[in-house]
Amino acid sequence: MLRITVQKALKGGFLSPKHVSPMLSKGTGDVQKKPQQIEVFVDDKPVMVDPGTTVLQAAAMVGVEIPRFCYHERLAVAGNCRMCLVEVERSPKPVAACAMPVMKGWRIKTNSEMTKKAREGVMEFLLVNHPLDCPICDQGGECDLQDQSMAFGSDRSRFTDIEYSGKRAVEDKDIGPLIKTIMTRCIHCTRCIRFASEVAGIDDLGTTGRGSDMQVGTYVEKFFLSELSGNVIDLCPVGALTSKPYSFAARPWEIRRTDSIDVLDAIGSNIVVCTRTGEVLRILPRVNELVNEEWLSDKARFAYDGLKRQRLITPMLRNGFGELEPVDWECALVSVGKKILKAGKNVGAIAGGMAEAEALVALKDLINKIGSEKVCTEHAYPTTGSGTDIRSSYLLNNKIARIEEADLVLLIGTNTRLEAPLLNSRIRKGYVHNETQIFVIGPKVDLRYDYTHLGTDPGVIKDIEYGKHQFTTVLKRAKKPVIIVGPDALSRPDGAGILLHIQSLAKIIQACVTEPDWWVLNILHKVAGQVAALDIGYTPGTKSIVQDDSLKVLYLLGADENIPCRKDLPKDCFVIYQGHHGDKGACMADAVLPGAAYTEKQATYVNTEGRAQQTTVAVTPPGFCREDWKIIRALSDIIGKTLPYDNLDQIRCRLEEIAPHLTRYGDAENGNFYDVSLDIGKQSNVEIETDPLCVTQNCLEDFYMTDVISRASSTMAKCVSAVRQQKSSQY
Amino acid sequence: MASRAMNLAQRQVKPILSLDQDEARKRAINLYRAWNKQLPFIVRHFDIPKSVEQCRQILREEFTKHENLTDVRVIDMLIIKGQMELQESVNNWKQKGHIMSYFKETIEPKPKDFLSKFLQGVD
Amino acid sequence: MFAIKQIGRFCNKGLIRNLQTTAAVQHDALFVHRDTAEDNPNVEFEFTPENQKRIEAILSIYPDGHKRAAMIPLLDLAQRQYGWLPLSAMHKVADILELPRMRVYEVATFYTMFIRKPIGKNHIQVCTTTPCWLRGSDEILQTIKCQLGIEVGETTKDKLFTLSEVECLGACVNAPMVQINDDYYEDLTADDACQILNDIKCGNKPRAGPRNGRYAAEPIGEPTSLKCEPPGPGFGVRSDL
Amino acid sequence: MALIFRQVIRNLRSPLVRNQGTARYISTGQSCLSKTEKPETRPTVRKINLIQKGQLTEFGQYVAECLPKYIQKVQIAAGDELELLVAPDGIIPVLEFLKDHHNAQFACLTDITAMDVPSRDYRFELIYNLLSLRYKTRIRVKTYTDELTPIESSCSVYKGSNWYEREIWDMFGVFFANHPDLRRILTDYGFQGHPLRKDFPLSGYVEVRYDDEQKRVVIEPLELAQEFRKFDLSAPWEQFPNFRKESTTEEVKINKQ
Repeated sequence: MLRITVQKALKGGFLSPKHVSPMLSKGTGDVQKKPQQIEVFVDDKPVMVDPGTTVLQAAAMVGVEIPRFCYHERLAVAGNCRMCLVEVERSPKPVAACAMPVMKGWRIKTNSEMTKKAREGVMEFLLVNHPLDCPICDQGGECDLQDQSMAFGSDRSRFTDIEYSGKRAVEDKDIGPLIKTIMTRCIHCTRCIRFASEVAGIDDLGTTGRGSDMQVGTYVEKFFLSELSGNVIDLCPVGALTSKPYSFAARPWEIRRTDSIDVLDAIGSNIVVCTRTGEVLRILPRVNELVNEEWLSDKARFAYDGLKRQRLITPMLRNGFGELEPVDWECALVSVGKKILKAGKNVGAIAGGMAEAEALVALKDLINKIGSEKVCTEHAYPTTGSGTDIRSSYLLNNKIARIEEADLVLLIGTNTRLEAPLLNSRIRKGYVHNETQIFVIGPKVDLRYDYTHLGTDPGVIKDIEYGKHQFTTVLKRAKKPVIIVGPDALSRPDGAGILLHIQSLAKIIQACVTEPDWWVLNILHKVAGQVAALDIGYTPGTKSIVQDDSLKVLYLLGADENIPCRKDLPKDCFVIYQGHHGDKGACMADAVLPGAAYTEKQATYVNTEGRAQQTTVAVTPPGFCREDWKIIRALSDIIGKTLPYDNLDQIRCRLEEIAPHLTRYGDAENGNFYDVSLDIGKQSNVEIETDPLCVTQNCLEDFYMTDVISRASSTMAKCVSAVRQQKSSQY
Repeated sequence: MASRAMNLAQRQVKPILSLDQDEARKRAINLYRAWNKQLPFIVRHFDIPKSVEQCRQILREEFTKHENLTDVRVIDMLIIKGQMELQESVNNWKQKGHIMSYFKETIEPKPKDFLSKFLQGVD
Repeated sequence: MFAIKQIGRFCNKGLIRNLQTTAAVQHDALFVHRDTAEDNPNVEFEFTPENQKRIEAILSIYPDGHKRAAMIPLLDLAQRQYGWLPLSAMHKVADILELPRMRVYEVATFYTMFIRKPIGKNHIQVCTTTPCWLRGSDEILQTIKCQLGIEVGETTKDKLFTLSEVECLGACVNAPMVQINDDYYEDLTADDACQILNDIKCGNKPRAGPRNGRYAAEPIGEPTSLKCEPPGPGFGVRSDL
Repeated sequence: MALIFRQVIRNLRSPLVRNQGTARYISTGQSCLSKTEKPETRPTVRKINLIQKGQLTEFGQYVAECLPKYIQKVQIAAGDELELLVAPDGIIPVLEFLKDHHNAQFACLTDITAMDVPSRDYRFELIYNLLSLRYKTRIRVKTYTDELTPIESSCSVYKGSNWYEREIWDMFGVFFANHPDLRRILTDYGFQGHPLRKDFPLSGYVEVRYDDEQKRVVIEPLELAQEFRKFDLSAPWEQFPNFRKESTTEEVKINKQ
């Protein structure tokens, strides 16, 4: 922690970063000439490692996992738990493996008598003050302390002090609606503190007091509010920090884990959905170095209780009294089918932000078969010029993982912290370890790192492009610059102009970049379905629907955010809502077809960098809910325009026909034709207006409830009220 | 017979009952006959709502299910199991439900086409 | 925590298991902040103009990028100015050093010499570690208790004295000793202790240092060693070298 | 070491031991004993009876010499348990020998069981556990077969094997030739399949329920109402590093003439 602030503060000082670099931790700076590897022996197995490798890492290379509590790969080394003590030959004392760099020819003994005894001793000291309340502890069964005391601890206790003075007791802290604290269980590994300070950028946690009175907490009564706060639950090796919504819900051996993808933002974080008896109990992150590392945003982690509330569980039709009345599938499909047949070609469809590629394809095929071309997404994106025809103009081309390598980041009209928390954590990582300079055009929002604000006027982009702004030279000098454009900047009426100018600016900057495969232009989306929808050929924005007076049937595929209201539609327009939550869309619908949420279907999503990933079925859909593409397929049967796919494989084949990258799961297909798209764009003539750039999510309370699932979640509601409460607090 | 089997063991695989296809065939026919003879008694003893003719049809189905088998030992194994079942039926060890399960009356056919699968909610 | 401590006190009488092992007598046993009338974030704290000059001087010692090293001097300055260290002073220091407040809390709670609750004008710290104890620190402590009518960890009603019991202050050679604010009073007897307290009560500042006539830590009477001039280089070395 | 040696000598001298058949071979078994490692002192680890191990080793060699045609391998499992691996054809002669030979007298058949290892050529392993009350020792005889190879019933040797073999027939589908009454013993009449085979699903193929309309029990293909519990008990740290080594079974050398 200290190291980081030091180097940050040094930036403006008399030392240039180059002078400092020898002081920095290894993840920094350019790759220098590779120094010679040195040989060490772990349990007599020889292994060649780079100089500076720690004993623990060297042991991991030969497959020996040294036990540890405080050490974590993604956090700074603390070296305070002492669990990783191992014997090194000819060293009088055991060394702390996590902090000690190996020397040439060291013989490390991870299973010797001394090592075993050291571990046993550390374990004994930890357990002196750790309560033995495993039966009522939520961490029980997935607790590092349990596992390691089982594997490395002594098999009997010498603790007899219980009669005399008892164990240490620490009062619990209230640090918000997500994290439950039982501080007596804390073993002072300080992982949570390091996470808060390094990754989340919220220095609210710390250690107070000293010696046996030391405790981890906030000192003052304050919530630990961050968009990434839930990760400290995973980091905590014991049951001191546990999930509040999941408390006392289940044991880890009872739950079933299903690998899946998060769809509440456009990052596509890899998750594990934990279920028991058809109920989602919690969501955990899954390691994917290319996307989310091992972090997860709070919305993705805790909004799952929204999957149980406000659900549409049965098909409904609006009856004579204007009320939605439950009906069975046959009846619903037949009456919807009749309306569609009657409407002829005057059918339009709007796809929502959480629609998956399968349903999008099925819906588009159906609408096209009827003879209409009006398929659009609810989130606008510039269509004039090259718009959505060329992938490079709507993708995060440089890929999420490489954002942390950037030495200059220009954010335009975006609040990455709330729109894509894990992208923001990458930028922060670069800021902390890599001296990344960050510039912002757009509203001044709290991003948890320092940045230079270049104004809110979109005209600045033009100035930079034409070299009229002094920032141009800074941008051109950068070795690895990226420009990240937010969704709110591009959904403006003059979005096409903004995009065009950013594209040509990116082209100018791209010419100065020597790094291979480094793309300056990066577009960030905020919903999970947008990229797939654009890939498949949906028109972004609902303009074409609103302007159409002859529209007879409007099909909403999970669209709830930016849909036209009843007034804007023709009077006799029949609105069909297909989705999983009763929200705005279902309210105005004449027919409701209940679909499955992302935990209930196997579905393809493409994240903002163009990476196709799939969710899997963790629980069966509740009630009469059906997978979305199947509903559309069944409807096509009813209206006599049967779609040619009956099962998932067949529809995936159809996906592949349209865009082969949609089924290459895990891979991100690169965008291309940057210049072509710019040239096409130049043919159109849209100018930038002077309204200041703004974003929809400004402060943390806007983060929690952004879609139907998180709006239905009571946990997210509690978070919002906690943020408000915190605002009125003095701390 | 066991001694004969022992002697032949060296030659190839050890036979279970029959030494060649013909013998297996003979055993199968014998088993079929025995069942067939027993059917009226089964109908009466178990008091099942089926006629002997219906039972005979089921019996034929059960045998023709395996008509393409050529491996003598597999046939033998099935004959042994068939005999066992017959014994269970003859001795009234079985109950009515066991006999009726041959008819598979309560098993509803799974929907085949997409729409009916969709409406019933089965994959 | 308060509740637990109380339970602890109750239990001690009835010999029931004590829940909290923290030394309850320490003046700063509580390591979380509780808003009180005297100590809450709304309490005004501002460094005096002289102290602001001192802050500048302190900060100038540390190179850029290491300004946070000035945290302890600044906290000490705040404590000297205010008498003790209120939360708002910590916030002030955090603002000056541009650090998260938590980093200041960590330091302020770690060091026992930062006193985070109201305290009397004179802080009497009686050393009771073994050398002092062997030389009669119990008696000193008892005398002070009687004289002031307070127990360890308490403050007199006139807010003049706060009594605490501390571990070794590094003056064992002059045991027994007490520290009052910044001054060490050493080689005490019970009478000395009374006299010192009375002096302070009268508003005088008694002379710090040993009370038995010694100048510092030399032997009583005359020196027993190192009496002659120090020998020059080459002393005790073989002549042939 | 010397202590054990002394004890062995003392045992040899005692009249009790001198008459015991299995103990007769100890005199030559000393070389084997002296090679073994130091005695186990840890309280939580089962102590291996080295004397008995020596006796069993000798006895195993003796049986293998007596029946060279049938015994394929002799091994000591779990420290001090003698196992004879026998060709399927030889199971009856071996059992007869073990039961009737004066130096064996394994007159009690404690158990017959089987094990299914689908990857093997002969997927089933049959395991006969015998007890000699006379000599207070146990022995295990193992043989092998597959789904279609009959194995000779041991009912002619041990009357008690009747139900054990019925159980194996029922659970694994191993056919025992010349069994007096080979029929199912545990499963329901009309049950299809052999439940202890590894390829038999944990949930079975059919479910049985009482049908109110039919007023009888019906048997239907399975539609699971409850999902399985999947236990994920992985921790990155090895819980029992002492058991990292391979199996404790050691082979006993047979002198083949």
